Amino acid sequence: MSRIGIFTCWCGENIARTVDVEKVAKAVAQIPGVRCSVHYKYMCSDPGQSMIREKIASERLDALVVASCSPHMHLKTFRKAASLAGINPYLVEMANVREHCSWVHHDQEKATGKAIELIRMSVEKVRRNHSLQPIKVPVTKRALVIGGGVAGIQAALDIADAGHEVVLVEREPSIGGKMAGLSETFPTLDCSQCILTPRMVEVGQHPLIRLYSYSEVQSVEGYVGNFKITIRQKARYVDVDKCTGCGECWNVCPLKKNLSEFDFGMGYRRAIYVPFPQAVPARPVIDKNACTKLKKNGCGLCEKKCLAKAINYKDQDKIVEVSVGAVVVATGYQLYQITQDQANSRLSGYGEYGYGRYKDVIDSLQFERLVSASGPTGGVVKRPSDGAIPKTVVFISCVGSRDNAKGLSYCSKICCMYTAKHTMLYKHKVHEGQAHVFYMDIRSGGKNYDEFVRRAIEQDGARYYRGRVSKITEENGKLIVRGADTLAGVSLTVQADMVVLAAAMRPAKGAEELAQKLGIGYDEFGFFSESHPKLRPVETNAAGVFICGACHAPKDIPEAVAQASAAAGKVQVMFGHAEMTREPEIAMINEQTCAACFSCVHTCPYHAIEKAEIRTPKGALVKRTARVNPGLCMGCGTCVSVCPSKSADLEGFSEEQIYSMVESLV
Amino acid sequence: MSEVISASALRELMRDWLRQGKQVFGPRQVKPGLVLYTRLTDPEQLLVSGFIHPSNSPKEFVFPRHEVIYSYRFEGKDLQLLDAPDSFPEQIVLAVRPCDAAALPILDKLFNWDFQDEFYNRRRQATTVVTLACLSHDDSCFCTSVGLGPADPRGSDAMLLPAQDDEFEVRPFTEKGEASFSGVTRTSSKQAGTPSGPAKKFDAGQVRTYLSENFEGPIWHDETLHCLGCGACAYTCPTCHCFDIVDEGNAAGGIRAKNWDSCQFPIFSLHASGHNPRSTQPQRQRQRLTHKFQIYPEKFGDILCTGCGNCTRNCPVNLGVLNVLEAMKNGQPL
Amino acid sequence: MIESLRATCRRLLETGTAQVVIGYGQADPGKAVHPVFIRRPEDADQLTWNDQCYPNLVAYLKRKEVQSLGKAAIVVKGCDERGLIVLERESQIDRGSLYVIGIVCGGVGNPKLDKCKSCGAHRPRFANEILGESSLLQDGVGQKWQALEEFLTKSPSQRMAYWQNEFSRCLKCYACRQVCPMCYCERCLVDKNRPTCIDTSPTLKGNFAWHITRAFHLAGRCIGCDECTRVCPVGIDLRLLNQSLAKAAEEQFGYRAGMDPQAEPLIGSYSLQDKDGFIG
Amino acid sequence: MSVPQTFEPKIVAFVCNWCTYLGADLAGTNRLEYPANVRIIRLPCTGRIDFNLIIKAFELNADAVLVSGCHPGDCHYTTGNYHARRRWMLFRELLSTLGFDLNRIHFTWISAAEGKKWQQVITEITEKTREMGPYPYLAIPDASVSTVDHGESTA
Repeated sequence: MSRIGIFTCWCGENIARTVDVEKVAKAVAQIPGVRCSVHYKYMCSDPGQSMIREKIASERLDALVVASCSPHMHLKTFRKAASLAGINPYLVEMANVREHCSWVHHDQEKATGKAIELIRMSVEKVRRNHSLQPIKVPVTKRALVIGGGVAGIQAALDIADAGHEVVLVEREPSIGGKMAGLSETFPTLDCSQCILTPRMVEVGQHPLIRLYSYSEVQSVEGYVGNFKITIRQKARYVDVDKCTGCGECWNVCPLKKNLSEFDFGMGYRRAIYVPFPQAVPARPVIDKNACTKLKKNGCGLCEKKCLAKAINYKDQDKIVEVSVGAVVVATGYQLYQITQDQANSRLSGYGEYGYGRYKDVIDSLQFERLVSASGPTGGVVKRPSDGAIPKTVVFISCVGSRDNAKGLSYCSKICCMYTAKHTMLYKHKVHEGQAHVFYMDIRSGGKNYDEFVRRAIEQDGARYYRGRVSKITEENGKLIVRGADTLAGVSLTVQADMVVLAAAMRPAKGAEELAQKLGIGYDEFGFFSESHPKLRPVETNAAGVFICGACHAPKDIPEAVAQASAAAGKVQVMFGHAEMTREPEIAMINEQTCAACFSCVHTCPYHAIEKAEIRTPKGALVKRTARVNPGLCMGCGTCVSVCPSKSADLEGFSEEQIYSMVESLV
Repeated sequence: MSEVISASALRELMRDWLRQGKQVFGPRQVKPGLVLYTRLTDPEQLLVSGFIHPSNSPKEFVFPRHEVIYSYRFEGKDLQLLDAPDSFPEQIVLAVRPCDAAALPILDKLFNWDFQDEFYNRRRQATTVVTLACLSHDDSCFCTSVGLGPADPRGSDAMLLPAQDDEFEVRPFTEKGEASFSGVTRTSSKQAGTPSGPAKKFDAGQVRTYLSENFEGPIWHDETLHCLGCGACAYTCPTCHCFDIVDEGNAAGGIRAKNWDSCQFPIFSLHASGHNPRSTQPQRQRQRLTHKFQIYPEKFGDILCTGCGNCTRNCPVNLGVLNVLEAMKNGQPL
Repeated sequence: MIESLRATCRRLLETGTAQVVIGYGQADPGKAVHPVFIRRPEDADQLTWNDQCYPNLVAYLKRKEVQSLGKAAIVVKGCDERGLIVLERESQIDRGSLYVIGIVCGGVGNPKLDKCKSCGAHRPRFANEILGESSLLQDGVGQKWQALEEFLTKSPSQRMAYWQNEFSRCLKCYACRQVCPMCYCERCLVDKNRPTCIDTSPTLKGNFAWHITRAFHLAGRCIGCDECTRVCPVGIDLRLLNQSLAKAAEEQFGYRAGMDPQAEPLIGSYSLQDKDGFIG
Repeated sequence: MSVPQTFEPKIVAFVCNWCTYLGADLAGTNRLEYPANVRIIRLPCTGRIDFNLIIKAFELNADAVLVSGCHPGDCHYTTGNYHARRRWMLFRELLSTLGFDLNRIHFTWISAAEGKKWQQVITEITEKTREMGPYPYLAIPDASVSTVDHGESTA
């Protein structure tokens, strides 16, 4: 590049206050290869940009350096301006003379000198830039949605309604997720199933949605626009297509005493069962650990009863391969398993609450089933131990949340709200009953949320104590709850019939393994990481993989749904074009000099480099070489550092560019 | 009758030279088992016995391995050229082996036959070469096979021949040599014996014929396949003189320099197209041998080899000019 | 022992197991030992074995001229064999098509080289065939890093002065690179311009850049054959640099190049446990 | 060593685009003042920062070099900084054996949120380096490396 234009910005006073912009513009004009050097109040403004375009034309510039703010702020802006004037956008570099200079230095002479050097560096770099064309990747217009809870359902339906095929994978026998088990939802107290089940049916019937229930994602290959997904369909022992869901089979199954997963152990199911009446698909599954036929070749009643001949005891796991262009992850959450999770060193606490030891100490999801009209007790609040109606119920919030010592540092966000809801639902069912709540803070931000909590306290008379419970013991059928009311400054003991623990929200089991398969990031707790907390909240670091719902962080239904639609929207943007374009600033291999040690193949975080062979037309092997897959490369440049012969290089940050920048610092 | 100088007087003379600001070079024990021609800053550093041949050659005192030929600096948009220094202090290279000294007249021709290399010539003019005749030799030595010998005067301004009682007979051959030792020697009745060199190992004429007839002969592949392609032979050879021109610089300016190069490096003959006319190591070895014993003699008259044996001594895999020449003689591979 | 070596060589060539046997040869007992490439059974008698067999012949496997001779058999000492393992890990050799004649080695040199005193691999482990059972040298205890540890008693500025001294002698003849079995790049970084990462000039600057690069490119790869040090015509003790990295690899990562064929390359892999106390 | 009154250390910082560069941006946004001696070279990831670059910076008379990127676990490219960390662990050993002044080369993790840390790090490095004076990485300037002047080996 020999006709470089330099455009130095005042940024109003922001730069000009400490950097002598005119002096800078004059000085850098002297750099060899610089054709023109001008300055202006606001380069990013319309007049500023049109000034750039005019100069490009009048001076026949072939590369630009804009000395203004951080490239993170305006590089895209100026690249666009350049391309409008017919210059390849990748022939534009910025010198950050604001964030890295004028804003952090007060000595005008030094700041001005530094600005000149920063610009010289950028000039030396841009001199060696290459014109680059965005990389086009063909897109398979089919999406994979992992998880059939409310978020997954929302995302699947949005994408399908936009006219794109969706493959929905759900681990459980039915979609619906946690929400299907909830009684009523805050702050409106409308019945959860009444809202959700129609959506579930829509999914089941949608011509563009292929549902794989009782299935898991086994492996993920390929890259954005072109993923190859392997799905394992777990053996169901029931042919979903033949089965009519008539129910004969489970009605005759003699094994009645299997704890129901759907009821969180509060109720029972048969060995062959549908998790709940409104299940989608409304098809049973056989629990191979319970069924006597599968265990010791006994029984076999269900097969005899089945007119559709849908029962198949020889059923095996099936492997299905699908190719998709995008993935939406909506794997949701699980509750902090108060007894089981103690194995995990970080989660050491809460033995003192006697969960698992005292039958009548239950967690919040179990309580949801207890108050649910479709629950094991038909919506009558009976305590597990003796089926008596509890007259006093203690609700403890923040069990595991906001507790660095024994639990998890974060706030599970929804517990305050559902605990308030629980006290109300309880009161509505047991009018003479009294609800007591031990809380740390009440976090009720959200539309009509605080009003809702106030209602629980003021109308439904829940007693709220700001304080922790230190111990729960059992004395002749009563649970003695010892705690503190820090506002009253007294210690406090409640004799309760039942205790409900608002346990923390944690990522679903296997979240980290899935993240590794997908190559997306996750935090110390296993929640998936978005690629930018503000601006890219549903994207991940793996192009084409989006996240929504509680797998990202604790959140309530409206948020999960909103995020799901956002993810679906992102997928639709991708599917809006036959090809998607990717940043061309990626790695390249000089295949002539590559020694084929494949260190880069080893190191690449994205498995974007493959072993390749160069052969003559006749097929004789000339040499082996590493080769970059432009669809996968994210441009980190780690390959460049590990390449001993520097046959690997990175567009946009090439060896020549970087060395010349260093060499300009003499 | 002869002129002699005692070892102590010689060191005294060195001291004078150093005092006069002359640069003095000579063999020196750099570390156990390693003798190199180096710059000497103290007469005690001079080594005059107990070694056959230093691992390097004195050519670099007139033909440095790295020599800046000019530098440049950016002044704004224009470029300022700066000449490299081309005047050099007077220097005396002491106790040089006759084989190494004999290489200098050979190099003189190379650096002056078409273009006159001022850097070389000025250094050469500033240099006085005082050789030290060889009393012993090793298997690698073959000066006698290329028409030289342990006390051959070629390239010497003066020669020291070890005599009895820690004395050296001084034989000046040029005015420079005369001047260097005038007034510091004493006349002695003793005469240093003429040392005997290694037995003749091959006939240079036959070698030349062989080369002209065996360009495609099997000997190259058979004898030189184990050459690793390093430059240890060329860089310690007193006559090898290939160089490369490199530019090294940055945004402020830079230099253009002349660096040693070796025909044994694969990239020595690599074309920009990627084609390499000498693509295998045997071909590069053939080039080296042919250049030394056929091409150079045909062009300049001299064999481009003085039999110092450094190529054999310094070869990582015991390959040297001599092994190949001997293989030619008895016509069959080792 | 030499006879069985020659017999093996004959057998391999006659049966066509190999088209060339890379070994050590000697014109006659007095003469110097050098690498030979035996292609005809009748030449097998050129092969020899003694304590002058210094070169690591593995270095020849990377050479096109040698590759063009066809299927190879190679004579290796236990230490040389470590080179084969690294090269295989770096997909430079196809171990399947290579016949390895391992020689149990009592150490080379007279007196024995330092590396032999703490070798730990006198007996090849993965060779197709193992010859000789020379009385094994006892591995010297604690001798392994002796040279390095002595050197490290110097102060940093003394060390810098030492290396400036040493590198000022470097001719850039690249014997260290050419003799190294691990240096197989077709275009060495030092020969790359645009940009010039390493000045080619044999100036102190260029020499430092070269030797730092050479040593670091061997991090986790150097098998300690010390050939670079043996062949340096101006006696630069490159072993110290290689050892400082080998020692770090062993002490910080429990890693020894070329010992475990399954081991992940040291550079190119990572562990969450890697210590970063030095990172602020 | 005599330090000229006007000595202003030259500090070259190789930083990753996603954490430290943004951290430096944040320092700017928050107007956190620090010495003007640092020159930032932006690379996508610490994984891209090669030891040859560090040497080159010293060759060009950098008085100190800073290499900085995302904290472990935060890498924008998931593992680039882990690879970098391992390389640095080994590279420091080599530099130490060569007698490099390890007070001249600094490694830090600075996140996009740590503008304050950037300010502190740069201030500390600048002041420390100012005290130490210039760093002629090769005390013998090239010109005087007479190829014919072989010093006595101290080995």
